[in-house]
Amino acid sequence: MTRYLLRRLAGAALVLLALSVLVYALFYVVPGDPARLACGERCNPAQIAQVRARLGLEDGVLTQYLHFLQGVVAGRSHSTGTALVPCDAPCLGLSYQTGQQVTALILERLPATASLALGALVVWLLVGVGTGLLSALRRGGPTERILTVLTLAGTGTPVFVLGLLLLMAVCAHLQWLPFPTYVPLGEDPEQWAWNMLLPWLTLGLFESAKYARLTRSSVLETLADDHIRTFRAYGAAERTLVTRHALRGAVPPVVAVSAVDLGSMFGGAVLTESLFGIPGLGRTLIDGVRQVDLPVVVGVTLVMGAFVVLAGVLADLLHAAADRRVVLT
Amino acid sequence: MTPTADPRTTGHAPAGRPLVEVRDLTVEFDTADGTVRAVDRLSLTLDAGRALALVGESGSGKSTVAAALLGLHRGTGARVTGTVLVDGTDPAAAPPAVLRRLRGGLAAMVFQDPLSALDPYLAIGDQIAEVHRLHHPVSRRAARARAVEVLDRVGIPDAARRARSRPHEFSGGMRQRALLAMALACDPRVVVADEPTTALDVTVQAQILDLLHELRHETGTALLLVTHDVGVAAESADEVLVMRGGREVERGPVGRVLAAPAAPYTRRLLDAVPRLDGPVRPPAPPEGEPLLEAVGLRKEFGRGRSAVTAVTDASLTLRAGETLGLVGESGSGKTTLGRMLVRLLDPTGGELRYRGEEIGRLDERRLRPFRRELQLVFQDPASSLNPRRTIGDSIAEFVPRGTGGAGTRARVRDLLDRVGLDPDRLDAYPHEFSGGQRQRVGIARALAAEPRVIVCDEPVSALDVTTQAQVTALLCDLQAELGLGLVFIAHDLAVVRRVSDRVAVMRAGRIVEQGTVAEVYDTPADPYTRSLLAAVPALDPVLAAERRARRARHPELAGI
Amino acid sequence: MTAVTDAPAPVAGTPATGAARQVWRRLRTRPAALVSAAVLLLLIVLAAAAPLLAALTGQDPYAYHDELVDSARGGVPHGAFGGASADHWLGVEPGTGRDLFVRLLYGARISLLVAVGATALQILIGLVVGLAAGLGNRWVDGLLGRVTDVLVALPMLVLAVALTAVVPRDFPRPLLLILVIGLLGWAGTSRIVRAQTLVLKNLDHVSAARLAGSGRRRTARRELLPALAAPVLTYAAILVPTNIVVEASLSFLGVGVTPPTPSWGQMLSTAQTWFRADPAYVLLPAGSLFVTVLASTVLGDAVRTALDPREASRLRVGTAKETAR
Amino acid sequence: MRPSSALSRRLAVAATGLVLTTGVAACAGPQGAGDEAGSGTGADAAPRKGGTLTVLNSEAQSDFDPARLYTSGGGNVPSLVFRTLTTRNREAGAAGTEVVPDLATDTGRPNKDATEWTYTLKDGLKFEDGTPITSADVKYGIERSFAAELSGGAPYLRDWLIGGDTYQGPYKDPKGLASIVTPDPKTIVFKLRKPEGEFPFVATQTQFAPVPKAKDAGAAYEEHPVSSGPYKVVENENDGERLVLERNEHWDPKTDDERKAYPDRIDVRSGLDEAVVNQRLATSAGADSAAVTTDTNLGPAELAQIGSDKELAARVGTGRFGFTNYIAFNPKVKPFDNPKVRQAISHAVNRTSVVNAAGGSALAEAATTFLPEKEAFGHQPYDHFPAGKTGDPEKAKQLLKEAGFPDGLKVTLLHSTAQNRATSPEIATAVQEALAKAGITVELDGQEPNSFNEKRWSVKDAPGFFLSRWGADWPAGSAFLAPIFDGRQIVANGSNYNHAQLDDPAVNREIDEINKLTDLKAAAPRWGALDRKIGEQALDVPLFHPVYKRLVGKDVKNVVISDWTGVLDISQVAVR
Repeated sequence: MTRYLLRRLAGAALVLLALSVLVYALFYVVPGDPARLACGERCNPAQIAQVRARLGLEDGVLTQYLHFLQGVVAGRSHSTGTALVPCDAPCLGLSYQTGQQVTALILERLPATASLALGALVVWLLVGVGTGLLSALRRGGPTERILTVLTLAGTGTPVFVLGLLLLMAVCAHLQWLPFPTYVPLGEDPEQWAWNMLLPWLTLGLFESAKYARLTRSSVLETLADDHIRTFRAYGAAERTLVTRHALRGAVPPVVAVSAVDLGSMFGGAVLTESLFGIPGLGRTLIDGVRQVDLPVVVGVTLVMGAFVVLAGVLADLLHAAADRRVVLT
Repeated sequence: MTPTADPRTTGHAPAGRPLVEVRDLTVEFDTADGTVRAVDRLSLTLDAGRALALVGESGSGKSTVAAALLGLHRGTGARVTGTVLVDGTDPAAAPPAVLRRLRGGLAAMVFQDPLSALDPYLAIGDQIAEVHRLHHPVSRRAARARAVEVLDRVGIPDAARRARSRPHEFSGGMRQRALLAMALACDPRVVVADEPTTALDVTVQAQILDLLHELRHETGTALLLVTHDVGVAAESADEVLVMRGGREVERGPVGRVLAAPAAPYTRRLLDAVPRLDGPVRPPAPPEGEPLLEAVGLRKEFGRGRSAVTAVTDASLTLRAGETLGLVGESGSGKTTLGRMLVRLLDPTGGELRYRGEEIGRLDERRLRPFRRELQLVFQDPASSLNPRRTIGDSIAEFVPRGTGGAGTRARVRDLLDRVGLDPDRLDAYPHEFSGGQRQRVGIARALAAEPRVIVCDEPVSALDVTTQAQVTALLCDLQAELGLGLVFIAHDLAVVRRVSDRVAVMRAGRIVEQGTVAEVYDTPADPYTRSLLAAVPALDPVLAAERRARRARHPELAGI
Repeated sequence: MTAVTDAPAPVAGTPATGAARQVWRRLRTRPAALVSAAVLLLLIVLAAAAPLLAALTGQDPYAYHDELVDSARGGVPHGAFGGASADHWLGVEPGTGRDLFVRLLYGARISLLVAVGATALQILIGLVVGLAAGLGNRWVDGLLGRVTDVLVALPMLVLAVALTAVVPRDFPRPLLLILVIGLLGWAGTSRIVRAQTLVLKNLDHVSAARLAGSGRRRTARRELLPALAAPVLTYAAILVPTNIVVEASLSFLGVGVTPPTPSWGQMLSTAQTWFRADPAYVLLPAGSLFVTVLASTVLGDAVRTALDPREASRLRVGTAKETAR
Repeated sequence: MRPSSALSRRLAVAATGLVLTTGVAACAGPQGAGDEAGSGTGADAAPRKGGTLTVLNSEAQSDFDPARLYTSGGGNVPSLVFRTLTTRNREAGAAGTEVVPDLATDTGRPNKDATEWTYTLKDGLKFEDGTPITSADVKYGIERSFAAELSGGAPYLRDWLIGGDTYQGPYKDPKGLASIVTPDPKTIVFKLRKPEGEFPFVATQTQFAPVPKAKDAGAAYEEHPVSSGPYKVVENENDGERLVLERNEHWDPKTDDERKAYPDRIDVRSGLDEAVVNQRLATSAGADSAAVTTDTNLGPAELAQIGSDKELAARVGTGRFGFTNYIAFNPKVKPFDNPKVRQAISHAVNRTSVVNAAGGSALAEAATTFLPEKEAFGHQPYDHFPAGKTGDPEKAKQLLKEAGFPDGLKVTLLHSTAQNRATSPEIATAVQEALAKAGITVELDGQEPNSFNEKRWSVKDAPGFFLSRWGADWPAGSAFLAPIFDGRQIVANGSNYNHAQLDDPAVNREIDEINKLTDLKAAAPRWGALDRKIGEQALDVPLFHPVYKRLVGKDVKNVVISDWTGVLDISQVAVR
């Protein structure tokens, strides 16, 4: 188990290393001069050169990258003009544009993304899994047909379309909810929840379609399994078969896929965040890309990648926990 | 064992009426290819405490009958007509509550594959407790105690602790015991066992059959045993009903039917069953040249600490015109050894010589000249042929090049004819053939390469017994005719005995005994060989009882 | 030889000849699948005939109609339903007065072209990588596995945004979109192909091919590729709607085709501010996208179920990676 | 050239091209009917002190350092904290374009040729900690802005002060800048390289705010800049995303005629989506009823909604900032070297389509002159190459024929992909469509905002034909014409704004002459005449001047919108 974890984590580190190299290489060819952008408008060449030197852009890409690695592993310090400000490991550098520490920036943006992802998780576990279960229970009947159509409709709707339609219906026509504004949880928990409701619903319902299908097919697959026949042959009622035995078969895939989805959502749901104006990691990254803000892009990409990779490990662990037959090697 | 020995004779069945009564049962399914009549006007009766074996080859409808007893066809779209009464209850018509009482409470089913028949996510004890509570209004705790009790009864050591294990933590035999315990936990009046030992090794099979016998003796439960293996029926049943194509062929006391079969099909069936006392091959031909020699062959899978040794220190010699039988239970390494012999697997160590030349370490390119000389006939005729290619195409690939298109085609037709298939069917696809026919295609394909050595890896174990006999006969004929060296791998000692000149017995990756058929079967030197031989079911119920007694007296023969 | 007495038994695996017929037979009984196929067919015909229909309605997708919008009110179209009229069947675009019906049709061309092209590329790369990983030794498999991991860990939409910025503007945009989506989205395909290859290569008939002395490449071509066709094609059926959404998402983020070329995602992107003032403008591209993705999902599902009912549910899970959220 | 106050943030957004921030339009939006009201709302009741003013913004005040801010007073919120030598006259309309004294007793005393400017500080000026403000603090504040770490300010000090081009700031060069002299704690003198009659305008910029050397923390100073104005920073979270300002007890209203400072507390919340800002202002619920925005304009879709709601329309403030959106030509690139080609394009442009693309007539006014239509700029009307309301393709075709392109022309137009309705695809396609009617096929080259700016600001790589725009750093002709048409302002290695790369000795001479005038009233008409004259060369096609419309909360009073900034002045707003 420990060996497994170590091996997976080493693999994850390798993937992240490759990821950072890739992003550095890619951004090296992206047009746009970060020094000029950071300098502001109407900078003269001398000033741009000074900024370039301060940002360390005069070094070769390799040197820059090694400095970055050094920052991650051992920390480094940056000049503010009057003093050197230490940036402790894992230091992801300073934003070219705002001079803010990227680590701080990420920590600041993470709560918004996390509250979106976790709320959506609740929605898809309730709605998605519930729908899947219900349609498995009522298989062959009209309920299942209606649910199947709804689920397919869900699969067929891009998240931003779903969000727009929800906005139109819930806010504009019915006026049930205010237009969503992100309020940090720490500031006003009640407002936070009300304002996140629509984003949660949007992302959660969008994902629900997938989970409904997953749950339904897992349940049906399990219902076709021999051990269900055993309990049927021993007089168990159909409902017991679904709720006690077949649902259990749906738990490992749902848990595993949820972990993976949650991981990639913790890295930011770009479209949902931008639609609802949630200041999360996804928007931070897109902004970073557009502003040629390499430290931000690399930092956020690494954090996103780490979430995805770790979610993969977590998914395997949860899968193994939910299904004891799975042996981790 | 007699009905009166049953403490619960106050059942619903009126006195004098059988416990299970089936009259004119017909079951039909609709499939994409039309209606299939799986059971055709079958009738049977089973009295309390008695044991009836339904024997038949695949597709005979025997399992369908078993399912009908518990009403398992309800809601599946199958059409069931005729009368079925289990202790007075009609499983096809009973209201759901009554049906649920019948299932498990009156008749408990023991399924074939013990791994898939148990819920993989629940502890075994909980599953048994759950089933127990379905029929007995007791507390959770009491049900769990009962589960431990029955697990202990079926011989699970340390039952209280093992009750918390999940199915995958049990061995195959233990799982089958657990299934029996589940049946036991419900106190049924009849146990319906559907191929309960088919997935098990022969020694484990013997243990389970012994246990079944013991339990029945103790509780007086009736038994309906569904099996394809006449030997199993002989071991366990009082009466036997031979089925074919959904119909009854013959019915009678087991001793009578086995000793003096009335129906021609039963006779053919019995003739086809390989026996340990059946005829052996004529004495081996004079010593031919050594074709294939293995010296200390070894195979490991994986590396480092997770490495698993599948075969170790395997040495054998195969001569032209000779058949070497390789027997062992599942996991003994016989298939791995067989595949190393034809270099489908690379040996980790040891030497492999073909006609004096070392081929164990040749790479794929240098191996190419030898490839066609060493052929393999696979166990599963369904997966060994590419379903997307005609059989003619599959065979032609093995015909040495340079024969020319027309020549190749003629050669393929020739080969098909040689293995007893219609040469005109060379453009047919594998799914258009039966299992036995496909195995013949597999043999034709091996022959097409004009090999000197053929390794047959369980070539008949997926086939029905009558087909088995035909295919083994074909192999023997071909070998004699072509002077091939044949390695015949099987788990069935009787089959190996019938075809081999010499036999090697494998256990846990090692060859534990090697010698002529006479040496190994008549005077086995290794205790493992002895226990294997002791576990083979006999076709004579009297003999079976004797051997059961002997096994009971000498647990070391069974206690593997 | 002795006569063969045992009867043919049903068999696992579907031969090529029977597959098409079998799929058709199963599809025929599913009205939803047939309707979806009809909708898609209609859409393809409409998209292909877009210039013809434009000529028929007398509308140009790029022509401005300043008189049709209310300049004093932010450029909202005059009249109800987004300015729908006999000339402009589905109304006009706010701010420009361009005809929405014709723009929707032209947008369909981009959506379908990019989705199908990207799917083809994903399948191609996925096949090559998956086969190489499945057949190669430990090192090749490990290396390709890590490469796939990196790809999966990459935030695809964001990287696509960066990539489109790198490429010169005169590079044809639809081709660029195909390349970007194709090059970044093959991980799912390669994982499926690898898994299938690992199963297939241990099948007896593949081993048998070695006994005939055929080399690896020949074995891959003759034994593996035909067997991979079914799972890969069914996976492609899932990828097409996914890619339609990805294309729309990229256009939504502003890195799709160059204006004034219409695409659904770009229309939605500009429409999102208008959903109160001019709901028709939002609903048209949203509805088109919805119907297209729904129809191709239903059809893909049906084909997959028809080909292999048991495999269907497992493949679904593999799509999680490409989701654009 | 950088627009003032709130707008600067707005443009920063546009420049960095946050396609995403556009979000969705107002949700539970306004209903009803009505028309656009004037700028001042709630004027009936006299404004009183007290209460909390909430500011809802999309962009965070991430640079809160006087050295790094570009505009006059640093825009709106910073001007509550930073006082400068001079400042904007905080009055509505044209009066608001004047410069007035702030820390200084007057707007500056020039020597004869306007190369030396002297200021005297008022009495009783104090920092938030009670220490008196001296001329050395002003000098130090200016010197810091030369440090590379604190880049971002306007270039005028570097260009105008003697030695400014080489000075590296006080961290590297503690001796300071010799061209700023502080003979005593009250007096400060600036020595310039050449005459600059508009120096008082430059002295409104935040670089002229005093910074106590003892409190300077370099780049970290922005976390808590020391206040010289009516409010001090008590909270600064997430790099300026949440700011709370409270009264600075050491600010003496007697020394400050401009800032009214009615509210007790200013609560700035940014990072909001623009649609959210507008929606919250429209709803005006709770604290939002006392809210304004300093960076978010109403968009066309929102206007379409508001159009029919009297109550809401009354809360819309409308303003015009000195700003021009135009098509730029680079005559160094063929075929734009040919004046007839440039004229043909001028004739062909359909300004109705362009204005619609920019958000309709309520948000944009068609422009035929380069200078904004305001007296302060000395605007003189002209339309040298009339295109009518919807373009004159016939005239254009004829000119093209004369230019040697009888079969039409194929050209590429560079624009940005930002959704700013200024240099964005909507405008570009409107131009493309109009030119097509004149036989000119336009290929669009849409670039991410960064590379777009780099291209158009590059002397070497600038294409021949692109969208551009210009906003005045202060409301006078020089801030508009000098950077765009002065041949000596062509910057080879930095950002060049003289897109036409015009280096006409006559134009250069006239610019120098007007710059010597310290009487701005006299200078204005000469700028207007110069604009009209340059216009004849068809070096650009003016397209439109934007109009800014912003909502305020229900309880907001005393909304003052000057022609300098075009948006409400936060220092005048009252919430009681």
